[in-house]
Amino acid sequence: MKKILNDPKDVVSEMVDGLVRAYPQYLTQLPDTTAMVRSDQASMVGKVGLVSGGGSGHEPSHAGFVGKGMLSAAVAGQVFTSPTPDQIYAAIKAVDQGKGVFLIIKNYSGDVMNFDMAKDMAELDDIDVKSVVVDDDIAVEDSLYTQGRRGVAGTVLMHKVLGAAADQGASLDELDRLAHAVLPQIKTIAVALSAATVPEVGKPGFELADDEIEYGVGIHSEPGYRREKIKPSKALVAELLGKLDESGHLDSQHQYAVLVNGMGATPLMEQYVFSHDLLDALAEKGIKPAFMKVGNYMTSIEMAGISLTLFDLTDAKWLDYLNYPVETIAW
Amino acid sequence: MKKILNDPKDVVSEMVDGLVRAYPQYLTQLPDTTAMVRSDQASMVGKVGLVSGGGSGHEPSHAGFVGKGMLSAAVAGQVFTSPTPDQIYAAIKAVDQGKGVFLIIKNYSGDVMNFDMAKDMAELDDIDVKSVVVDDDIAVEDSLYTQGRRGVAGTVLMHKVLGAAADQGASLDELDRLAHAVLPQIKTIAVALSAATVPEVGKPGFELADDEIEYGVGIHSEPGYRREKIKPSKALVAELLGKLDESGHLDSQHQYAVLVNGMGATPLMEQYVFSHDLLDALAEKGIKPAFMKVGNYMTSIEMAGISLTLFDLTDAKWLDYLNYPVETIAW
Amino acid sequence: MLTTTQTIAWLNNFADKIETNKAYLNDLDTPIGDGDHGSNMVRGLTAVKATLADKSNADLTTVFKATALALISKVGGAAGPLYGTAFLEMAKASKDGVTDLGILLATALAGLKKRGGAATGDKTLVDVWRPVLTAVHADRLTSTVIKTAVERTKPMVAKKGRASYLGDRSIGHLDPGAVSSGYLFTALLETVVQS
Amino acid sequence: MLTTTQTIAWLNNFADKIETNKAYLNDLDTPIGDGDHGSNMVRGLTAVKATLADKSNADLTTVFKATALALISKVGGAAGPLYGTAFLEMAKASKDGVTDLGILLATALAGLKKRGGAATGDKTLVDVWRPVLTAVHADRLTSTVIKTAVERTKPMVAKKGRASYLGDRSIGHLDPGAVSSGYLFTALLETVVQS
Ligand SMILES: Nc1ncnc2c1ncn2[C@@H]1O[C@H](COP(=O)(O)OP(=O)(O)O)[C@@H](O)[C@H]1O
Ligand SMILES: Nc1ncnc2c1ncn2[C@@H]1O[C@H](COP(=O)(O)OP(=O)(O)O)[C@@H](O)[C@H]1O
Ligand SMILES: [Mg+2]
Ligand SMILES: [Mg+2]
Ligand SMILES: [Mg+2]
Ligand SMILES: [Mg+2]
Repeated sequence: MKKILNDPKDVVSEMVDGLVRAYPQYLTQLPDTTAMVRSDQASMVGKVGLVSGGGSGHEPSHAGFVGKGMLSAAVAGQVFTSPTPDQIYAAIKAVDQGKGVFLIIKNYSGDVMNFDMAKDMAELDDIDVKSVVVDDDIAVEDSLYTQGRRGVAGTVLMHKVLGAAADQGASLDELDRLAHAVLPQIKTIAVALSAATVPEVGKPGFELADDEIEYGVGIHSEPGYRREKIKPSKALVAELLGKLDESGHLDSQHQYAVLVNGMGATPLMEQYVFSHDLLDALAEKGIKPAFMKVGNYMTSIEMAGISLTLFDLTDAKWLDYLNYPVETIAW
Repeated sequence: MKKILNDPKDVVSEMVDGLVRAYPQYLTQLPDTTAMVRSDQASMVGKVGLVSGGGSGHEPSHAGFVGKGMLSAAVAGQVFTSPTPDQIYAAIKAVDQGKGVFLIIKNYSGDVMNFDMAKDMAELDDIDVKSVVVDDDIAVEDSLYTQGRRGVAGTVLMHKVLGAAADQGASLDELDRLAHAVLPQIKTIAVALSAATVPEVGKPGFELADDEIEYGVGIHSEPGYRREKIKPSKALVAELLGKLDESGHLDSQHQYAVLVNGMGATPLMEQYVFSHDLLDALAEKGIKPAFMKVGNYMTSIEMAGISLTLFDLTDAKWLDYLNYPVETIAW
Repeated sequence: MLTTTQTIAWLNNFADKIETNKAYLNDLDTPIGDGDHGSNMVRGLTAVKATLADKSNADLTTVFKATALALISKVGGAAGPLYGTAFLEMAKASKDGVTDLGILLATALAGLKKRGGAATGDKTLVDVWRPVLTAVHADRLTSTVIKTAVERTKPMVAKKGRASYLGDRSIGHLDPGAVSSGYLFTALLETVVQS
Repeated sequence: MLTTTQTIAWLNNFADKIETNKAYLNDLDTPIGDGDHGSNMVRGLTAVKATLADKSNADLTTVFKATALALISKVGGAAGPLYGTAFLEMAKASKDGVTDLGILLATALAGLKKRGGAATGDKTLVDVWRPVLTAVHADRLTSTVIKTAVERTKPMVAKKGRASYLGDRSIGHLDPGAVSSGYLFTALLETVVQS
């Protein structure tokens, strides 16, 4: 493991410290926590608070999306480990303006349970709390009997849509309805070229040979659905787009938002080449994205790879939400 | 070499195509070139054009900084290879509004010569062209007899300052004076953990052992001034800041802008930890940055490492320029 | 009747076992999880040890509650709320006057199942808690009971937690949470049941 | 007197040598540059070959100019403007009626030095052009002259181009641009001087 770090145990506290001190105009750290709330207090007055978070290692998620028009607070857990309820609770309390607080949770046992406990704690203070559990990763088949799908890069689009609506004064119930309408329309699938190394673990979550890739990996090095020899970008696009098409027919009559997301170590050069092939493949299906973003938004430390998110804009207002101006570090 | 690409020969044309199609609101590609001009034509009217560029492989530089308030156009060369005069000339012609065009060049033989040839060509069309050659990398000692210092991440700050001034109506001569006043105040130094692989070359520019780092490398895998065992982030900060201090005394009475720049494969996690140590070290010298940014701005494909830029804000207006709002993909 | 002294000895012993096996638990969590179960648990148990240092004169409820809060606020991930809830439930029960180990553990298990939604056979720590509880009720907790329960998670297909993403490929691996619960009950055996 | 036919043969031969040695030139450019000199030159010479395909009836000026424009627009980097300027200067001179090889090369070298600012001994292609020019003027160009000139760049400290960032560490490496210019003049020898 070769990383720019001090003691691996301190990575999260040092990272949060560096982040909030570099960007005091956006973020304020709650004392004795790794919860970061929006510095622009005025922009939150009279509005529903939006809290997201999860394990660290996904930077710029989630603190990079805190700011006017997007999240009110983000809570950073240990690396690849959900934050604890006390920290989430502190964030909820800090952003509540009497209009309630909405939580954006990714579908992992840990995240769901910790956010649920925080919700229980906040409700004892008479703070209204609702939430959505994002589960956009179609690599894992959904089933009533299992944990279900994982929440991955599509979460960033959920932040954006809800952030715009909250900023425009949506109520807690309206946000809840919006979130659950948006939820099934966001789908993501990834391909990895190498795994991430958690600093405290010191070695990669899995090993891929010099010429191997794996489809369907999660953002914590969760294994995917197939391993094979590396292929040209065009073929990777075909595989990932094929999976998305299977999971919900792509329709040239629909409007789509597209997120091409770098997993950490993959340079923009490759992400743009992938986007070129993607746009060609979509064009063949008669689809031209109504909205597109390319870059590192939901990373997995220094994993190499790309995830592809398609968001079916079944409500025209959602496109406005995506284009709504924000003031954040990373959107 | 494991990369998401098709034929390495096509990487630049495919990358540029993916980029401009993903972001049509920002970028328009000039036909048969890899020059990208600002889509928002109206924002350029009556103003001096600002053209930057260089070899590809530094994404989001330079096209990521094209947009209202920043660059008018960016020209992408082959990977790590200056663009050719005809392409630069095409960009100059496309952005000229009768007020002249200012070129931001990084100090490499190739870039300087190709931009000079383009300038010659534009001057035959009676377009006024002036330029600045950015040479912020203090790893290389300056001397009358050599090429001098390289231009690296500090170039992004030069784009920002000149972009803000141009947007506010500065004349070509004013921009020229501003650029040359800013130039000596921007200083950068880097540390690498691994080298970049140029797709057409297929292997890294240099090899570092699993526990080795190199100080002072350039953005094209140019070798640095010392190789040694990896050290904690705190020690890396001490080394780099020490070099910057040597090259121009850091003064607690001055205002500084700071850019912590990821070289490509180094995750934000490490960049934030580095920032934490940096802010501590600066605080010990009585310095609190007036402006700071952390992220991948001037990369070297998938090189791992960080560069540190300090910009001595000897004129208070420069801070306003840095904070001036822009509409770009990557600032 | 469970006493404060016993409980503190139990938890300190548990903490030692977790510390000793940190790397092993991380390793177990690598093929079917995210490789952090050992690190997570160590973080929590270090805090538990610290908070218990001055609790030798406290009542059982205080001990359980302090343990729960330390776990909840330090472990994170899935294990934090699960172990935390278990001890929080025991704190609540002891506050209501319960001191019987069997009843305490039964309350804990109920809370744990509610929190995580896991049933028996889902390849989670529930698969250790369930048989251990039965043995405690029958006054027959032995290290064999614990080991067998832990081992039985190996052939199971995970239905909850990160391992569930693997489907059938989770077969053939011990569940890390089951192993850490194994240490919890081995510690119980060494400090409470056998004494 | 240099003819169109000779010049096209010269440049095609040069293109072949560059193609054959692409990897070698990249390798030379790796320790003291950025590893692309071979790729850059191949891109340019492929374009030169293509543009010369229909120039057999053109005049010398047209041949030089087409070569210059192909090099300028395709090579990029440092080599593009340098080689491009050299051929552009030869185009200008031939337009003024010059057909003498020695004078043409002298004009080219002057342009090349002006463009890049390199002096003799700076470890650039100038260090091959200079002695070759002297030999051409004395009617004594041999492969030994070329090889010696190329080899002499090895002990030099680079003062221009990327290799200059290395200072003393550039010692012991051939200059890639000197090597590619070596091919240019070997091709000249094979097609023009010896014929
Ligand atoms: N829903 C659940 N119900 C019961 N136990 C669970 C559940 N999800 C996970 N677990 C347990 O938690 C363990 C993993 O804990 P840990 O690695 O610390 O958390 P995380 O999975 O968040 O990294 C699993 O081995 C399993 O025993
Ligand atoms: N200023 C200069 N004057 C003369 N020759 C130069 C100069 N700079 C570079 N060169 C030549 O160019 C060669 C490198 O060309 P190339 O690798 O294609 O360009 P780049 O350095 O831009 O990657 C060097 O080996 C050297 O001979
Ligand atoms: Mg975890
Ligand atoms: Mg080059
Ligand atoms: Mg785990
Ligand atoms: Mg080169």
